[in-house]
Amino acid sequence: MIIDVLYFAWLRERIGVNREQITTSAKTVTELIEELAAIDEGHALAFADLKSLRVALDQQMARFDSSLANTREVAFFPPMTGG
Amino acid sequence: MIIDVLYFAWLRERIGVNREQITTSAKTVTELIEELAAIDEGHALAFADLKSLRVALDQQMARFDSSLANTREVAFFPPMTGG
Amino acid sequence: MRLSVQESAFDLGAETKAFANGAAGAGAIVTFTGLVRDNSGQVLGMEIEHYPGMTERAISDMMDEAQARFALTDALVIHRFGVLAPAEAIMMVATAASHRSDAFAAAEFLMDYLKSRAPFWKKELGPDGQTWVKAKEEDEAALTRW
Amino acid sequence: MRLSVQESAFDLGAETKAFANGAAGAGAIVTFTGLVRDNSGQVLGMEIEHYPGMTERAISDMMDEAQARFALTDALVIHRFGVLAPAEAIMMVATAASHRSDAFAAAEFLMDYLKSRAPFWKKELGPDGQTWVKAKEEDEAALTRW
Repeated sequence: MIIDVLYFAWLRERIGVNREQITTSAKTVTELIEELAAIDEGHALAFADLKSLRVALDQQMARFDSSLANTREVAFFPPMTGG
Repeated sequence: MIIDVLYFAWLRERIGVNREQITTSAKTVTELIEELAAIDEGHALAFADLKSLRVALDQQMARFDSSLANTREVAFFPPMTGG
Repeated sequence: MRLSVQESAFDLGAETKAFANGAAGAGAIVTFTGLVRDNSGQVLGMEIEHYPGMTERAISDMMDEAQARFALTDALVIHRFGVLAPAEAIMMVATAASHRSDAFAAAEFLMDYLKSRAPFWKKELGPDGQTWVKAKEEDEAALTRW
Repeated sequence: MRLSVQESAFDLGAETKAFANGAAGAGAIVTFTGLVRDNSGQVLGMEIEHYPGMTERAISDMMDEAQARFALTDALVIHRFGVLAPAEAIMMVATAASHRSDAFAAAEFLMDYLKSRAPFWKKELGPDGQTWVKAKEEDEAALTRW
């Protein structure tokens, strides 16, 4: 399955791109994170502290144990600071 | 002692004037109300229900048992409805 | 801090903009505006009576109290008297603070006190005559939270 | 109800006035405006990143929720992204209702959710570099009151 992975804020800066296409057989967000963290040092650093990480699946907030079935777009970012 | 007595809203309408000068020896607001209520039917009606009456002495909110010593201006009115 | 008790209409947009422009350093601005409700033609207008002198004194005291309780950098109160048409602005409050919780709390505090402790009396002008607006128990009760 | 996520500046006065003019029948209007704080030259500006698409979707959901919970007659949210100078308006919320308690509660509800659930990330541009603004625990905690 091919998934668009998006990064925002300091995750984007650590990884160096704001978007990448990943071919994966990960079933959950946690499995996808394990694959992404293995790509290179920037990815490893970005995914080092999961407590300060949030995830959205197809633009809806999700959890690390959420299933990736039928997901086309996964976004990772730090806690939001809008308003 | 001479006191300016002011009336607002429906008290003013019942009494027919917005201000009158009263010569009185009343020591408290309650004593003054007794004198005012005896003036005529309009005054009696205006002071019939003390629960819906508020009083200010020299433009500061006061109570019916407040002393009138050194007071120059007494105002009677219904509960406020500003904002 | 600015207070204006006035008969003339005010421009909500211009007042809000001027207040924000003057609030340098603040991070949060809250405004409240009270309008004459337009209940599908049942209200032809509103007449507001006030107690000149005491009105200014009472509202100034409220503004001082709001500034003491909350970390306000600025505050504004405009309140009209006289005859108003439906949908016209009766009054506005604006508060500026570093943080939103102070700006919100101060605006609500000022509104609760203006409702029940500023010497204004509203009369609704309807198709069947004029009616003095009754004070609401919930407005008096709202003061107990401060 | 209107939502705008935009890069360009907005005119707080004009937006507030237009919102009030469109709020026929309402008795109470509350606005909140968030400004870039100007801490005596320590902040040179702010850069706001967002997640196009999800931002609009998340805020629309919040506005629907606010309208369902409170008796709103209208609501407006404007939120900027991109580079902002000190004292510029970052965003505004406006709510209209018959009664002030609903207008205040809905504005605070929307602000609490915008702070922690709308995909925006702020970076402060200071004299010594750029710093991502940290989410505050109190902002996350504020959501528990709704």
